[in-house]
Amino acid sequence: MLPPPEAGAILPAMPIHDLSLVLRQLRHLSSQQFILELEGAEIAAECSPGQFVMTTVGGEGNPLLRRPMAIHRVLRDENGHATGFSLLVEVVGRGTAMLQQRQPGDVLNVLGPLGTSFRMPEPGTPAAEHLLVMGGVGSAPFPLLAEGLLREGHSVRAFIGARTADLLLCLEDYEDLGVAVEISTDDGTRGRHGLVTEILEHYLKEREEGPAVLYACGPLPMMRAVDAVAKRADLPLQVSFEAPMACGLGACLSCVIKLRDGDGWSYQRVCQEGPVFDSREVVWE
Amino acid sequence: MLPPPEAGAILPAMPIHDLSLVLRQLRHLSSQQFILELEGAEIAAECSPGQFVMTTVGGEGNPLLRRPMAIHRVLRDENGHATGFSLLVEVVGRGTAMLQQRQPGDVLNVLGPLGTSFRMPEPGTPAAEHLLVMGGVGSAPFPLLAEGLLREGHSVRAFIGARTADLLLCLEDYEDLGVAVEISTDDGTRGRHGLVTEILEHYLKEREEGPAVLYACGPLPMMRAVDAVAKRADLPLQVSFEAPMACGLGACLSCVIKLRDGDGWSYQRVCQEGPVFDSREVVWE
Amino acid sequence: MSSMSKSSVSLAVDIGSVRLQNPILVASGTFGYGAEFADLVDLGRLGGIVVKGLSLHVEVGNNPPRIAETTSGMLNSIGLQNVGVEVFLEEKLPPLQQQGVAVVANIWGRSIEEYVGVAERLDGAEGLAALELNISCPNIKQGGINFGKDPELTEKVTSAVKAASSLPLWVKLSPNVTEISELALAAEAGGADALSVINTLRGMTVDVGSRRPTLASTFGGLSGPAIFPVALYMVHEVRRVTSLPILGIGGIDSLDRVLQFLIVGANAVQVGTANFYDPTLSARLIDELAEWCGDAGLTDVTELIGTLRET
Amino acid sequence: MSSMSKSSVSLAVDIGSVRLQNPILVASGTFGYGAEFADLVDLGRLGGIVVKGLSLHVEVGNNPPRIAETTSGMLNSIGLQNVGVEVFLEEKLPPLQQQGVAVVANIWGRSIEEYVGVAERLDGAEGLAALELNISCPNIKQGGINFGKDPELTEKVTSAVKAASSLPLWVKLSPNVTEISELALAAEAGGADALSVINTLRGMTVDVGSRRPTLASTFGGLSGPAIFPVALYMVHEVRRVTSLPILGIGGIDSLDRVLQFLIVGANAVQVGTANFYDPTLSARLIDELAEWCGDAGLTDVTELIGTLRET
Ligand SMILES: Cc1cc2nc3c(=O)[nH]c(=O)nc-3n(C[C@H](O)[C@H](O)[C@H](O)COP(=O)(O)OP(=O)(O)OC[C@H]3O[C@@H](n4cnc5c(N)ncnc54)[C@H](O)[C@@H]3O)c2cc1C
Ligand SMILES: Cc1cc2nc3c(=O)[nH]c(=O)nc-3n(C[C@H](O)[C@H](O)[C@H](O)COP(=O)(O)OP(=O)(O)OC[C@H]3O[C@@H](n4cnc5c(N)ncnc54)[C@H](O)[C@@H]3O)c2cc1C
Ligand SMILES: Cc1cc2nc3c(=O)[nH]c(=O)nc-3n(C[C@H](O)[C@H](O)[C@H](O)COP(=O)(O)O)c2cc1C
Ligand SMILES: Cc1cc2nc3c(=O)[nH]c(=O)nc-3n(C[C@H](O)[C@H](O)[C@H](O)COP(=O)(O)O)c2cc1C
Ligand code: FES
Ligand code: FES
Repeated sequence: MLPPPEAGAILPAMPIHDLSLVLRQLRHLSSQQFILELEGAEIAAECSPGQFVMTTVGGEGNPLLRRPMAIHRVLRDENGHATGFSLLVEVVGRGTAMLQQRQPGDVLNVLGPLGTSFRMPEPGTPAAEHLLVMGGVGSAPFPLLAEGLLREGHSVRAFIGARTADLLLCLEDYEDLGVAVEISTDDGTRGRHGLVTEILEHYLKEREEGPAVLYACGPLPMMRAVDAVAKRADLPLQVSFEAPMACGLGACLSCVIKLRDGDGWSYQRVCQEGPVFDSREVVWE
Repeated sequence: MLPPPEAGAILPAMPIHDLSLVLRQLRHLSSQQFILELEGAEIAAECSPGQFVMTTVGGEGNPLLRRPMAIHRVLRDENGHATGFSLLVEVVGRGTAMLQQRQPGDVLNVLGPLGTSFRMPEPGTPAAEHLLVMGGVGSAPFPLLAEGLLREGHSVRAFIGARTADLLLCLEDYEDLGVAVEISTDDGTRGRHGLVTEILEHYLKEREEGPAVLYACGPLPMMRAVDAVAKRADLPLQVSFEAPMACGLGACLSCVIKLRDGDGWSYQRVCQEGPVFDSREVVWE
Repeated sequence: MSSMSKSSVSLAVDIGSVRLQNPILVASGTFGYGAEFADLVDLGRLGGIVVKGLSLHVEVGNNPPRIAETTSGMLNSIGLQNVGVEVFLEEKLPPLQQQGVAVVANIWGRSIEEYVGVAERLDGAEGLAALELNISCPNIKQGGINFGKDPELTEKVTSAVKAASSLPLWVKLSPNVTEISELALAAEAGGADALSVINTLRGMTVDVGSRRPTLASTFGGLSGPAIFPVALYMVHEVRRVTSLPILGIGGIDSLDRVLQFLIVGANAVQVGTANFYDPTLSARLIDELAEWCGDAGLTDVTELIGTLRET
Repeated sequence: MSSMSKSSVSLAVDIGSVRLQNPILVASGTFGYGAEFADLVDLGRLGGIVVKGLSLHVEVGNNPPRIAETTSGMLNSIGLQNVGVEVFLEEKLPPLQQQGVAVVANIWGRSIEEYVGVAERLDGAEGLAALELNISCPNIKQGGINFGKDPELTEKVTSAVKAASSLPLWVKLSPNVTEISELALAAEAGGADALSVINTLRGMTVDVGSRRPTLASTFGGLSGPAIFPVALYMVHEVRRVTSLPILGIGGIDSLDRVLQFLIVGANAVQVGTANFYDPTLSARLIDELAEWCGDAGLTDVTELIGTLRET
């Protein structure tokens, strides 16, 4: 079992870099989803699963602010050295639409690695099943987490939800890694017809006894539902949050969510105390 | 001789188009000067020498305003049909620097043709020598004028000034057209060491008697000096002006210069009553 | 997608007694006298054209340079150059009348008498839908205080013009004030039939090379996309205190911003600076608005006005 | 090109009795308590750090969403969330003191008593260079009137804080007023040692999909490059009426804008919103300023201040 993280505890973080990074490749996954592969060995070598970057999207100061994006995978050369990293992006507005227009060779200004990471089991912790639950582009941080968990010898299973089969993300990543995958789609075009929480609950009922750890990232209603499942099953859950961000550095206080604080609550920063939180610390409203 | 144009007279203009035009080619002439070749048959077919366009420079509404650029040449296919036109641009600030970064295939929004044109001699006017005097990027509108004058059987001579030999513009154009060229550079690296007005004056002294018409475009001090020369030689002069412009359409009243008006003067729009003015109408201050 | 065809959506709005065929107008000083855009825009389709500010006599205007570009905006200090009300009536108005578009005469003066003079001269002119009072002008009779900054002066000039003309009177408020709602109420007390919100924000820039103001007249009015959030806020403030029709103005560059103005409570909008860099925008907005309303299941654009959900 | 090496240019400026090693500070609320930028910026090189606005007690702040992007700007309604003056003194100030950078404590309150309370608590704190009074706050004891909109309240809160603290007092003016010069004079009358010009412009935006304000608290403060021309104008206005030192704030995104502020008469500047999207800008500006001065043949940056050529 994970030791319960202190609310607001900041892990001893690697230094933050502000780099001009060359875009190596842009791969379109669907009309709305794509993967950006960036240079940036420093960020790649020092980041941990769950961390994010703030990136410009192109366009001469318009939009003004950088966009937060989870680190999706670390890119390595033949010798296994980290040489860059990828982002998995869904177009939801102007900035992400501009990112989609970038060309290999374009330069993005990238700040990172930022925020807290998923807390990995302490070395020597008894083996547990690690269940990654993701909806939509919430999939982005999980391949890196799966890789880390597998490297430490843990068993990993991914629960992936999407609106429709074409929008299912990261299937290739999990195939590469040899991670078992459970799928649901809202329209039944692939896997179970329904919500990702339903396949999760179903799995939890059927599985053998034994320790398990949950991780979730996706739309708020989905994360709320996973929290309820985790509480019913009395399993620890780490959730990765999103919020509008101006700085990503903890300075502007724009990205807050409510966390338990003593008998009450306080606003804590998703970019600094998060984006990964212990679900029991979150005030789910 | 040209009939003296009425002050503020607007020639019966061709309709103005607002077009999204594909950039065919960008040719760098020096580190600071380049030629843009654009699609745009409508504008190419209907424009007259001296007219200009207002063009976006790329960059998602930043800068906000379009930039005025003289039409440099009309591009024609094998059959002589106008298929596009070129602009001759010098980098002086942010917008022109952004234009310099454009790539073939990029799209610019272009409004035109705009403004008054150089007034061509009435058909049947006795032959005169047409002397085109240009400094720096003020060269831009003259190849089109030279072409028009030659087509009507007039004799044309170009007086070209620049800071240094590398920045001399349009020499190729005049070679193609078979126009005689007189050159001056501020640093003496080519042609006469000195100002373009000096070679003009020298030429006017040496030439045989007979009608001549002057045209000038360039920095204000140069145009003022050409005006003085024209007045001394009692020759008609048409000048093409520049001014900061927001609309290019005559609506914003930002681009005014002082023109004689009765006994006094009034502000007239460079984009509408100009950019080409009879130098005798201009209040030179 | 769309259940409603755009032609079945009614875009007409009433600004007091003035019915406009749609809520997309063009703002004073940014569309000349209309003719300048005739090649590009079917003038007869616009909700209305507010012409460049008119004064009693020809006005020469400020020295150039008169504009400076700023980030997502521009400064202007045209100095209200215009042909004067006589030339307007003789030369500029007749071609517009033929287009059948609602023409609004923006007027200004340096004293209440001058305002009244223009208004009287325009009274009864055929084809004028309304007067719009530009009160962002210094009153030379009262130490140069800006009419639009002082509630008392605002009320006075409004009621004087109201008395001098039978045309509906729109008063255009300046944003350079502590409480725009006070000025709105003053204009209402003076008899305004509608409020145009906002005129430009005061600003300046400097040319570092010469260490001179970029504008010959040092200061200018800031307009363009940069000022939109301020304009929207001011429309909201004015809507809180009055039920007069409001014309939302400031930084419109897209349908989204038109919709924001209407939702906050503007009854119509005026497109300004965008006419310079995107001259066909106003016409496109009319189509886009009809389509959006259709897609949203509205049969009448007025169903949208003032529907802001606040908690 | 450069006749002067940049190291021979003096960048130091005096803000009253406070000597700053250079005129590039970072603005309150945009740089946290400094530590947030320690990986990216050598804090010890900055002209000064103005920390996030401090209140007597911990402040929870407004509901999210707290920011909205606008064209070349952003709206914020953080609601002045902060750790409170005690935690600041215990946890946030000590690491900054070690950096040897001038720390300015931005303070606010909901009543004059609260302002005085914070000021007293900070009095004598080691490593504080000055207090900066954020007066863009509603006075709950006086019907919610904003301190910064009323000259009388501005003077009162200034003189009360001045009496309560031995630290130099900078008063930060709100731009949402009819005549900023009146507020500047009121702050001067209250004993201000310097004026920070400007805080954010009031604005709002609407999410058309939900028809709700984008910000949970409806309104917010507009900042960023969009507001620069307004800020520069206001510095010019304030400089006309007072010889107090001025800190120019608003829309700085480049050296050119720093120079414009100094030329118009600001003695130093504060970089705000740009810290969010270009976190190393402040440090780069120091180098660029030194280089520019060298190239321009200046040995001292103060030779530039207030050198606007007006005609
Ligand atoms: C820590 C973190 C990691 C993220 N990782 C990824 C990722 O790996 N891949 C990915 O595609 N997206 C990710 N996001 C979300 C991404 O940042 C937003 O989708 C993006 O900023 C939207 O920019 P836009 O200009 O396209 O949309 P806008 O035009 O700015 O807004 C469009 C819509 O998206 C909403 N929105 C804007 N910003 C955010 C935000 N930060 N979080 C949630 N909703 C927002 C707006 O409210 C609006 O409804 C992450 C967000 C955070 C905070
Ligand atoms: C009718 C007309 C025809 C023109 N034709 C050409 C042409 O064929 N080729 C060409 O290279 N340039 C031409 N110009 C000038 C060109 O429009 C400007 O150089 C350009 O707009 C500058 O944009 P920028 O963003 O690079 O400079 P900015 O950053 O906007 O300004 C840089 C400097 O240029 C000055 N400037 C800006 N706009 C103008 C302007 N419109 N006229 C004069 N100075 C200005 C500014 O005051 C400033 O000092 C023409 C201008 C006009 C009015
Ligand atoms: C160049 C220019 C000239 C203007 N002239 C006038 C005018 O004569 N009378 C007036 O009331 N407003 C005038 N305005 C203000 C506009 O009508 C409008 O209120 C303002 O520009 C804000 O809208 P925008 O941001 O869409 O431009 C002018 C604006 C500009 C940019
Ligand atoms: C997110 C945010 C928080 C701010 N918090 C404060 C504050 O606590 N106290 C204050 O006086 N000003 C605050 N400001 C205003 C800035 O200090 C500055 O005056 C304003 O943003 C204008 O400068 P800019 O355009 O460079 O950002 C804040 C601004 C932003 C954007
Ligand atoms: S994004 Fe600025 S504090 Fe989190
Ligand atoms: S540029 Fe607008 S009137 Fe000439």
